[in-house]
This record gives sequence, C-alpha cells and structure tokens, in this order.
Amino acid sequence: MAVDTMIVLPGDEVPQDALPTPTGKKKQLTLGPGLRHIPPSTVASTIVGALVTDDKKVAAWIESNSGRYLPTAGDLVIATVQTSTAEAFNCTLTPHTPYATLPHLAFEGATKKTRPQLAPNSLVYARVVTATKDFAPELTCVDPSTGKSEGLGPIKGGMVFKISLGMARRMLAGSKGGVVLLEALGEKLGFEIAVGRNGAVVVDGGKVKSTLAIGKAIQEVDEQALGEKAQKKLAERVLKSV
Amino acid sequence: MAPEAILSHLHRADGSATYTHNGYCIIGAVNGPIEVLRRDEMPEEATVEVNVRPAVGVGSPKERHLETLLHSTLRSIILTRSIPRTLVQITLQVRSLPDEESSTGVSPSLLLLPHLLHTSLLALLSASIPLSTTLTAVLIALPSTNTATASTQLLSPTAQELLRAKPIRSAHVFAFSGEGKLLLNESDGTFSYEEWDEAAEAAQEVCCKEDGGVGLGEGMEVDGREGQNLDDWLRSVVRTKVGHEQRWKSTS
Amino acid sequence: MPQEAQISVNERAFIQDALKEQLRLDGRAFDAFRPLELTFGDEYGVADVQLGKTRVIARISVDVTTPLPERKFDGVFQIITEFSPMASPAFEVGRPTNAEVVLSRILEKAIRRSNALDTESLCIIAGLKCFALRADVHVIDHDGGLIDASCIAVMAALQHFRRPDVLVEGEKATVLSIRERDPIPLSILHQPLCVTFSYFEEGELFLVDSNLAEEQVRDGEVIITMNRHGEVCQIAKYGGAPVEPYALFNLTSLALQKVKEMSKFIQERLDEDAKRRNAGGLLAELSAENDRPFDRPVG
Amino acid sequence: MPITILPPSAPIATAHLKHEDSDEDMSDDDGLPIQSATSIVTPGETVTSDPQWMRGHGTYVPAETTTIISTVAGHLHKTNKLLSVQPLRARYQPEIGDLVVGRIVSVQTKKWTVDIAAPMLASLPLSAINLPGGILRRRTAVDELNIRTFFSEGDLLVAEVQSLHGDNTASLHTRSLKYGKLRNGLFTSLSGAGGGILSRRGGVVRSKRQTFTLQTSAGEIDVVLGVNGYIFVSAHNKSKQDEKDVSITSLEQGVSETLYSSQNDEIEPGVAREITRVSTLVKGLVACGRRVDEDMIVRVYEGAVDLDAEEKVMGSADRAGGAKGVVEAVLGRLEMGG
Amino acid sequence: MPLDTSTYSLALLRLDGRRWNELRNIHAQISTQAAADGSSYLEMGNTKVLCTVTGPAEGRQSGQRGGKDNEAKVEVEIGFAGFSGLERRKRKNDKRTSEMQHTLETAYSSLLLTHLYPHSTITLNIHILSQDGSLLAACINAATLALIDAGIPMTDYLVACTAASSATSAESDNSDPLLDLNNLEEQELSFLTVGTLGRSDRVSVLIMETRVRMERVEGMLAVGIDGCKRMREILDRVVKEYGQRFS
Repeated sequence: MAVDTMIVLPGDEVPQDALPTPTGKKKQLTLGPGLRHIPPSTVASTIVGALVTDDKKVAAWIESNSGRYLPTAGDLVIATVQTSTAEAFNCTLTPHTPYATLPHLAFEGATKKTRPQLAPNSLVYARVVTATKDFAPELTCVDPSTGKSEGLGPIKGGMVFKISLGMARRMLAGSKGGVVLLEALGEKLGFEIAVGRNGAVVVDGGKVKSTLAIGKAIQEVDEQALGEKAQKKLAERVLKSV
Repeated sequence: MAPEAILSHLHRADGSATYTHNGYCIIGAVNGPIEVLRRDEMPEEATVEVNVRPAVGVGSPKERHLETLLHSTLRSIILTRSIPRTLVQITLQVRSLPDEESSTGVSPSLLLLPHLLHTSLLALLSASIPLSTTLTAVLIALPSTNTATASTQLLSPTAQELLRAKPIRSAHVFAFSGEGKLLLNESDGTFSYEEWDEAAEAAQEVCCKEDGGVGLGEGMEVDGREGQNLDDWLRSVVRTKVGHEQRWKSTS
Repeated sequence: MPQEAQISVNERAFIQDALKEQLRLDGRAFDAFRPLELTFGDEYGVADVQLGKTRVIARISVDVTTPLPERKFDGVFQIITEFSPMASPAFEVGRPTNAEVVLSRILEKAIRRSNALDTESLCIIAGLKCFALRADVHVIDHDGGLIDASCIAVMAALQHFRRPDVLVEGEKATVLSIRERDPIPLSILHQPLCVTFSYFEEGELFLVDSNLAEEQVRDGEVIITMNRHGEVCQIAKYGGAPVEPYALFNLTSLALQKVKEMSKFIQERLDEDAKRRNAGGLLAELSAENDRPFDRPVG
Repeated sequence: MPITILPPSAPIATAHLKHEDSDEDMSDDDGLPIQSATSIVTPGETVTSDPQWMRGHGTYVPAETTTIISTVAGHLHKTNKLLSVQPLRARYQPEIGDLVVGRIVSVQTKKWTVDIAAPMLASLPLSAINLPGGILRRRTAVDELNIRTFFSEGDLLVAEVQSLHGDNTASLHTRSLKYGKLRNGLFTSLSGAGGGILSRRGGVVRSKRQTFTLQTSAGEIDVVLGVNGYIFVSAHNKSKQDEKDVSITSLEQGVSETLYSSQNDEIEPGVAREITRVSTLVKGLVACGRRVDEDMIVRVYEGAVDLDAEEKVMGSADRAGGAKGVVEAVLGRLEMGG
Repeated sequence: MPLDTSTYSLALLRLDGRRWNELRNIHAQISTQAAADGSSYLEMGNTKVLCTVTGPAEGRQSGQRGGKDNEAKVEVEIGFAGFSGLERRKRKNDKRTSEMQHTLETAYSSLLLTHLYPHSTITLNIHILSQDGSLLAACINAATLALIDAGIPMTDYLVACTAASSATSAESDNSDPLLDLNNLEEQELSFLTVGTLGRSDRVSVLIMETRVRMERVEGMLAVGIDGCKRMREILDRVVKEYGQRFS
C-alpha cells in the first residue's frame, strides 16, 4: 500500500498541513466529495476513504470506491430514461434514486419540433450540469459552448456492464487511472465504449461475442485490480478468443 | 477477541457488512440515498429507516424497540441535511446468536444492541453515507455477587462469561461518538449512580481513542484481549477496506 | 409501491441477441447452474446457500406447542419467507410482492405439501404436545434464482438440523437439552428440489437458473420440483407465453438430472460437515470434561 | 293516487334456443372470409389465410404466417381489401371530431380531466372552453384561480374531441355554444356501447345530428347522444336555442353566468316523466342491439307513448319487463304497422 | 372421506356418475352485468364463479413509477363468498388466493394485446360463489368470457380444466386419467390444472400441487389439453349465441 495515503474516518479532522495551501491566483481551497468545512477553519471528512489532494487545482477530496453514485456537476453518466414530461425526460442514474431531468432541448440540433423521442428504459450518455442537494440533478447531451453533442446523446445497441465507481473514475482519468486494457484491445479490435461515472460502461463491439469479451475483460480488471502488465496479458487473451 | 468484520460483500446493497463477535453474527445492509416514499419525505432532511430482522421469525416488539434506539442514534451521526428528500435504508439481519443467550438473565435486546450498532455503522461506512462522526459501543454487566468495583465489571462479556457470573444485577450499553461523546445509554437492572458512573468511565476507555496515555481497563487484559480498543479496531477495519480499494495502484 | 428497476432496452435486446447466438452473458451452458456454494454454521440447521451472486440463508428452529385440533398426530411445520430491503430496495417490509408470494407458495407446495418432512415424527403426545418446527428463509442477496436457492437452503437445513430428544412419562414430556442427550436428526421422507426454467423466443429456448437480468427479459418461467427418485412434487407455470406440451416433458427429465446432481452435492456437503463436527466432537468432549465445573449453571 | 303493485318482471329470455345450428358456422372458417351476417367471429378464429387481405382492427397475424386471426368477438367488416372485426362491446375509442358527453373527474391548475368512457381519461384545457365575457378573450391568471367556477368535480358536459395524443388520450374542447355544461336532465351510461359493434350497427351512431330536440306532450326535450355511449336527456334549454343563430358580437350575453351554473331549474313533473321515458327507451334500444339515432328515438318514443296509452285503457300488459321489453313491444308494433 | 377407487375400476364410473373423460355440466352466460365493461357467469358442476371486467381504464395511481409505459396492466382480484365452501369461513387474503391472482395476471398479461392500451389498467374481479373443485380452471374460463365481453383483443381463448391420475399406488400400468375433478376427487388424487390457448396445444398455465411419478404427468397433461379443446368449443358456442342478439 502506498505510504503517502492518509486514511480518514467520518468526523476525522484533516490537518491544515495535509491540505494544499492556496497560492497565487487561486485563493480558494476547493473541497471535493467526502469533505466538509466546519467554520471557522476545520475541515472534516464525512466518509471513509483516502485523502487525495491536488496542489495545482488547490483541491482536496476523499476517494472511496463503495456506495451509491452521487451526482456531481461535470460527471459523464449513463442515464436511463424513465418518463417524458412536457419539457424534459426524467432519468435515473442509479436504480431507485430520485429522477434527474434531461430537457428535450438538451440534444444536438434539437428544437421544439425535432426533439428526440426516447422510449422508457432507453439509455442516454449525458453530462451532469448541476447537482445540488435542493434540486433534481440536471443533465445535458450538448456542450453549451459549441452546441455539439461531443459524443453524448442516446445510446443505440451495445450492452451495459456494471463496474465499481473507482473503476469508472480510473477509466475516465486517462493515463493516471492505469487502465491500459482498452488501448491494448483497440489495436486489433474496433469497438465503441461509453463510460459513466455512475458505475456503468456501455460496450458495443459490433458482434455479440466481442462485446461480451470486452465487457467482461473490463469487469475482470476491476474485480481483480489488475496492474498494467496483467491487463496487457488479459487483452492478448481476449484478442485470441475473439 | 476483537470483532471480525467483512465489508461490502453483498452485491445488491449499496453498502454491507457482516460482523461477528462473541457468538453473534449480524449481516447489515444499507441502501441509500434512494428515493423516499412521498409520505415519509422530509423537505430538508434525509429519512432514515432501520429494519432489524431476528434470526428466527419475523419482527416483534423487541425488534421494534431496538429499531427505535438505533434509529435515533444513527440519525444523530448521519448528516441528514446534506442529502435531503432521500431515504437511507438500513437492514440488519441477525444470522446467529449464542445458544446460551436466553439463559444469561440479561435482556436479549441489551446483549444485541452494541453488535447492531457496530454492524450498522460498518454498513453505513461501506455505503459511503455522509456521517458527522463514527461510533463505538460496548456492553457492561455488573454481577450482583460482589460489591461493584471496577474489577468485577464484565466488559463486553460473552454469553458463557455471563452464565458463569450469574446472576447479573445490572447491564449497561454505552455508545460513544468518535469524539468520545456519549451517544446512547441503555441500562437495565438495579444500580447506584456510582456504579453507573464507573461503568460509563470503563466503557469510554474501551470505546474511545486513548488520549493522555490512559491504558485499557484491567479487566480487559486479564481476559487476554489484544491491547487495542474499539476505535483502533474500527480504524484497522477501515484500513483494510481502503487498502483493498486502492490495491490496483500497487500492482503491476 | 417501489418496484424493481426495469432493465434498459439495450440490455434486453443484447441478451436476446446473445441467446440467439447460443450465448449467455456469463458464458454458461443453457442447462447449467451457477456455481453453487453451501456452508453450514456452527449451530445445527443453518444452511447458507450461494448461487452465483444470490445468497439465501435458511434456519430451522424448534419449539414445543400443542398440535392443531384437526391434526392430533402431527407436529407443526411452517416455512416463513419474508423479503427484506437487504436483497433489493424494491422489497418493502410487511408488503409481500408477487415474487414473495410465489416463493412462499412454491416452498409450501414443494416441501410441506409433498410431505418431505415426516410431521408425525414431530408428535410427542398425541393431541397434547408436539414439536413446532419452523424454517426461516432469509434472502441476503438477490440476483435471480431465489426459488431454487431457497429450496436447496431449506432442504439442506432440514437435513442438517437436529432436534432435542424428549422423555415421555405418561402425560408428562421433558425436553432433554443437548447436553443431556444427543439431539436427533429429523425424519426426512424425500428430498424435493426446485429447478426453475426460464424460456425465451416464445417457448423455443429454455434456460436453467437464470440470473436477475435474464429473469427480467424472459417470456415466462416453469418451476418444476422433483426428488431424485423421479417423482414430480410440484409444477408451476404461471401464465406467460404459452409453450408446447412436449417441451414440458423434456423439462421434467432435465429437471430430474439436475435434482440428482444437486442432491448429491448437498449430501457431500452434509457428510463433510458431519466429519468436521465429529473431529471437533472428540476434542470438544475432552475439553468439555475440563470445562464442566464452569459450565454448570449457578443455582 | 292509488298504489298498484306489479309482479316481478320475468328475466329477459336468452334467445339461444333458436340457433342450435350455429355450430356449423365454425366449419367455414378456413376458406374465404365469413359471409354470413348472422354469425360472428370469436378470438382465435381464423378469418382468412388468403394473403390478398390486409389486417385491420380486431385481428392479428401470427409471426411468419399470412393467416388473419380475429382477436375479438364481433362482426367482420370489409373495406376494400382491409379486414377488420368490430367487437360486440368495447370501450369507446376516441376519434377527432366526436361529440362526447363526459364527467369531470379532477381539476388541475390549467385543465380538467374528464371521464369519457375511453381507456384513458380525456383532458379539457382551460384554453379550450368558452370563457364568460366573450369568446375572444384570452385566458388570464384569474381564470386559472377560478377554474372550479367553470367546471368542478362531478359536473357533466358535452364536448368535442379536438386532438389525440400518442397513447390515445383525447383532448376536448367546448368552444361552441353547442357544447358546455349539462344540467336539468338525466345522464345515462350505455356501457360498452361506445366502442363495440353498437357504434356501427346499433347503439349510438356517429351521425350528422347528435343533439336534437324532441317534441313531447309535456314540452320539448333535448337529447344529447354522446358517441362514447354517454347520453344526456334534459329539459329544453330555451335561451340556448334562441341564441343559436345570433352573431358573434352578441355572444357576450350568450356566454353568461348561466352557462356555467350547476343549479337545476324547476322542472315540471310532466317533463321529468318524459325525460325518464326517453332515457329508458334508449337503454332498451341498446339492449335490443338496435341503432340509437334521432330517427329511431323519435319513432320508438311515439310508439311507446301510444302503447302506454293503450295499456292504460286495456289494463295490465302482457310482455317481458324492463326497458328491453318495452322496446321489443314497440318495435313489434312498428314493424307490423309497416 | 377416502374415495373408493375400486368401485370406479369396476363400473368405470366416478362417484358422481361420470366417465373418466367426461366434463361436468357447464353453464355459462356472458354480459351478465350491464354496468361492467365486461362480465360473465360460469358454472362447472357445482363450482360457480362470477367475473366482471373494468377497463381498460386509467389506473388508480396515474404516472406509476417504473410501471410499464407501453402496455396495459392487468389486475386481478379474487373474492370468496363466505358460503362458497363446505364450512362457512371468511377467507382473508391468503397466499393461495394471491397465487391464483398472480397466475391470472401473468397469464392474461401475455394473452391480451395490452400494447393497444398504453398506461391503462384492466381490472378483473372474480367472485367465487360456490367451490367444488377445479376452482382455478373455472376462474380462468370465466375471466376469458368476461374479457371477450369487454371487447379486449386477445390472441385466442385461454381455457383451462383439471386432470388427474387415478391410481394411488406406484404401478403405472393401472393408472387411469380423469378429467374435470370435483372437490372430493381433488382431495384424494394427484391432479393438475392446465390452461391452453384454445385450439392449439400450447400450454399457458400449468399448476400441479401434488406429488406424482413423472411418467404420469404426460398422460394427465394429454387428457387435460383435450379437455381444454372441448371447453373452448363450449365457451365459443356461448359467445356465438350471444352474438346472435346483435345480428
């Protein structure tokens, strides 16, 4: 286990020297999930996990891999459409949670006339716009600055594979996440993939067999915490089987 | 023997824990924050629901009573205001009890209560429900044979130990928050204020962080327990959990 | 009432496509069970069954009561199933869902009505005293196949259970504690086990032991309970898409094969447990000798 | 008034004894569509296996076959190459332009939900009614607050289906003086007559005139025949009739307070008696499987009045009881008389 | 009261004088309650059942969460009259009733063309007036008639009847199947209830609650399916006769 990680329990105060100190332009310390500020100057954790700090962004949060997904602004998620109201689709991010709203107009090129028709239980790849405790989370499928979908929108075909929240985070974190499986597979195999922070990936490998193989390989990396070497080995095995 | 705990081992629940101690085995599961029924919804707070399910049969008033105690205790450590209009659902299934439980002469609810508290805390931690603090709890039994002194107190006794020390004059359950504040006390039997005070002090020693180098109660060492209190135990459980989650970082 | 979350259209279509290519998501054969795990606790009559991700614990307990007036020579035996939110947030305490009703009815028919347990052997004094045996089924984790898993759990627990011996002197019956007399195994007449078949493609394709996702996609189910002697104890097909009758006959022979396999597996586990207990038993006897002075209750 | 006690009326005899030969109808189900008008097709019955026909309502084609199979019990209809089966009885399926009678189920902020005997409740938006003070007025927030003064729960109304939504939910409107709140009368529900075969061959027919005024001895009576099988018979509304042909400018007076009044006017006993007579006859017509339209009602009503008068003279009547009995007797007389 | 099976094998008649393949007297009426969308009354021997259909109509709670949005929901309620059995007993909503309700709900959900009525609910109310065996079968037959009366489209008649195997011992060569059981026979013999789709052999409902050798099942099922075919003809005639009224 890495020596520098600090493990906290709910109620533990995080000492000032463990937190990044605000310097330069960025004056404010940003507290991420799992931390709360108790005035005047105490920072305490609310969940179990490892303290992670980012000096560049002057941010600190608690990393944890268990529990239900809590929507956070900016997250990419795979949402399930439940119902449609006059202006928006009601979606769920995890089963049995209150609805998140996805406005009919929050799709690329959508107008009042050409809004997409989505049946109940269809899947959408979306980004969380707002997530506060007092309002239902709002989702969007367009980039507000460009008006383009940027890969978001209704998901056709493919299969959903459940992964842990930590794995989802790793897969979206790029090189830092240490997931090299997809690149290794991608050298030989064409497939589409959408990773949701809410603990799901949608894989479409064209054929049933390849979709299954890729999805299960991802789950294996997650469950067995495979390192880079092991992932490459797994990728070879998968490519051979398909 | 320190309690044994396995965390996040159920697939459906958001958080889960199996807790084994002194012949008790309890499986705890937490779902949350999830959608709450309209009639239970609270505008500014989360609703907390506790279900205690006995090993044999369906719930009885005894379980309802335990649920009430757990509900009020857990509500005070869950940051309900940070997840308003949602439900945190805690289910505790008693898997096994020591055979001698019924003949100890101590209220079965009191015997079970500290274990239920620990199980629910572990399950809440596993579900990453925001908490203001942790909690630890202990049962202290005072046998009637001797005059009550610290040395005759039975700290977290097994059912066997209780049988041997029968009759028990009073039994006390104390639960402390991570900061060492008293969260819950349930006492049963006849006892003097001094006895209660001593029991509370002993309980605090077992439950909370050592500050100022106060050692463990002597009774503990006689029984051959590890030199560890419950707060340390909790931290070690959590360390294993986080270690397991982060193991991908250290593998190749 | 909260409901089980429905499966997404993408998943539904994929599972059906995969089945058309003779593939199940977890790579199993169509007639294969998920890995089955059966463990017993320290106490008698507690069976912990894991079928893939599904986990069920059955617990047998016994009490002494007066027999029912219309059944003077029989003991009382009941199976209690109550789902808790532990297995799924869709389960509400005190409000049985259809799945719960079906489970409890199937266990009732499969085990109780088929006389798997000789209830007459539970009678102590006719009309006055008898044992009341109850089996509590706790669903811990739910990923489909609850009926099959629960039936295995209850049957294994019944075979594992030992009831206390009784001493009858005229109208007086004394229940002897485990310390006084070795407890007695129950008299089990036969071992019914359930096999649930889920069918797809309008009854053309049958799967054994489907998981939750497959259960949500299926056209219907046929639950067959049999014992290893080739007797059918119960068949239940609650509506769903219709199937050809000859398919049903094929299912009974397949069920028999599966039931034989499972019976063998349960017996193996029971034997292992007995061996373990016996080894421990000798030691326990020795240590009990030493412990006795402390063990004896005061007063 | 002297009291007479009538013997219990005999139950309606089922007419099945006459048709013992109906079994034979089943044999001709494999060839061409069943021609016989007397027999019906039942669910699961093959209508035709000839691929030249197209399937319409009330039928289905099993996968990978060309066989058309009926899904309801009813009569076969052919429209060019389209085969459809009209069920004997069914719930009303709304269609745009239908005149329906409905009952307010609930009041929401900007609309009412209305029971029109269809599978789904219909909605009547606040914007689709005539507002007091002129038809051309825009609705305001005040109207929203006063929504219950127009229609409240339990009120009856006559309206037209304006549009249909994806799940066959209807939107209504009452933006004509023909439509609006109903009072001073009697509501009758002909269950199952709204959908079903009754809407074509019997029961309430979609016709040019769904509302008409009947001349009776006691005075004029308004009859509203909702296509959905809800029927309202009421005392004649004089003011409405008078203003039917006035120009838009004077509508302001027309859409007055009384339009949304829920208070019944004084109704003379004679009128009330004729109202119940008409609604009983309508029920009887449906029980006999007859068409319900203006022409039929007028004829049967007149016949029934004659019959009643004769019976009063002759003494007790010798016929099956109930509405069906009356109508059967009247129809028998009419047919005899040509 | 044990059923004397020896007399049966001698006279080849059952206690009530029927032969092995004989159905009891069936009397069925359709459209019995004018106020309901559909209704029926069915007698199979001394088992008497009344069924009414309400709907398709808007469900009790609109916008039900997670409910099926693209099709109608089928709800079944079964009530027992206090005088329906031998002993006057108030039956609470026990599990057996719930099971029967569940059976009918799932059977009709796949039989009816529910996709034609999105968001709505079809409610079946079944009242059991008298019980004398083949209860589930009677409920199914009555419900089918009532649904036809309500004009709700279905792919075919769903008809059901019971079949038993008369031999109580293990010798399988001496087993005679029996059709349409009454209460006494049900208590004594292994039997099953089978519901098929009208003219085809396809089995929609199959409930067997008593232990029997697997070789016997085939014979019982075959008799049951044939019984269903006969039952369909009888019910079909009832519907056709009713249809005459509208010609």
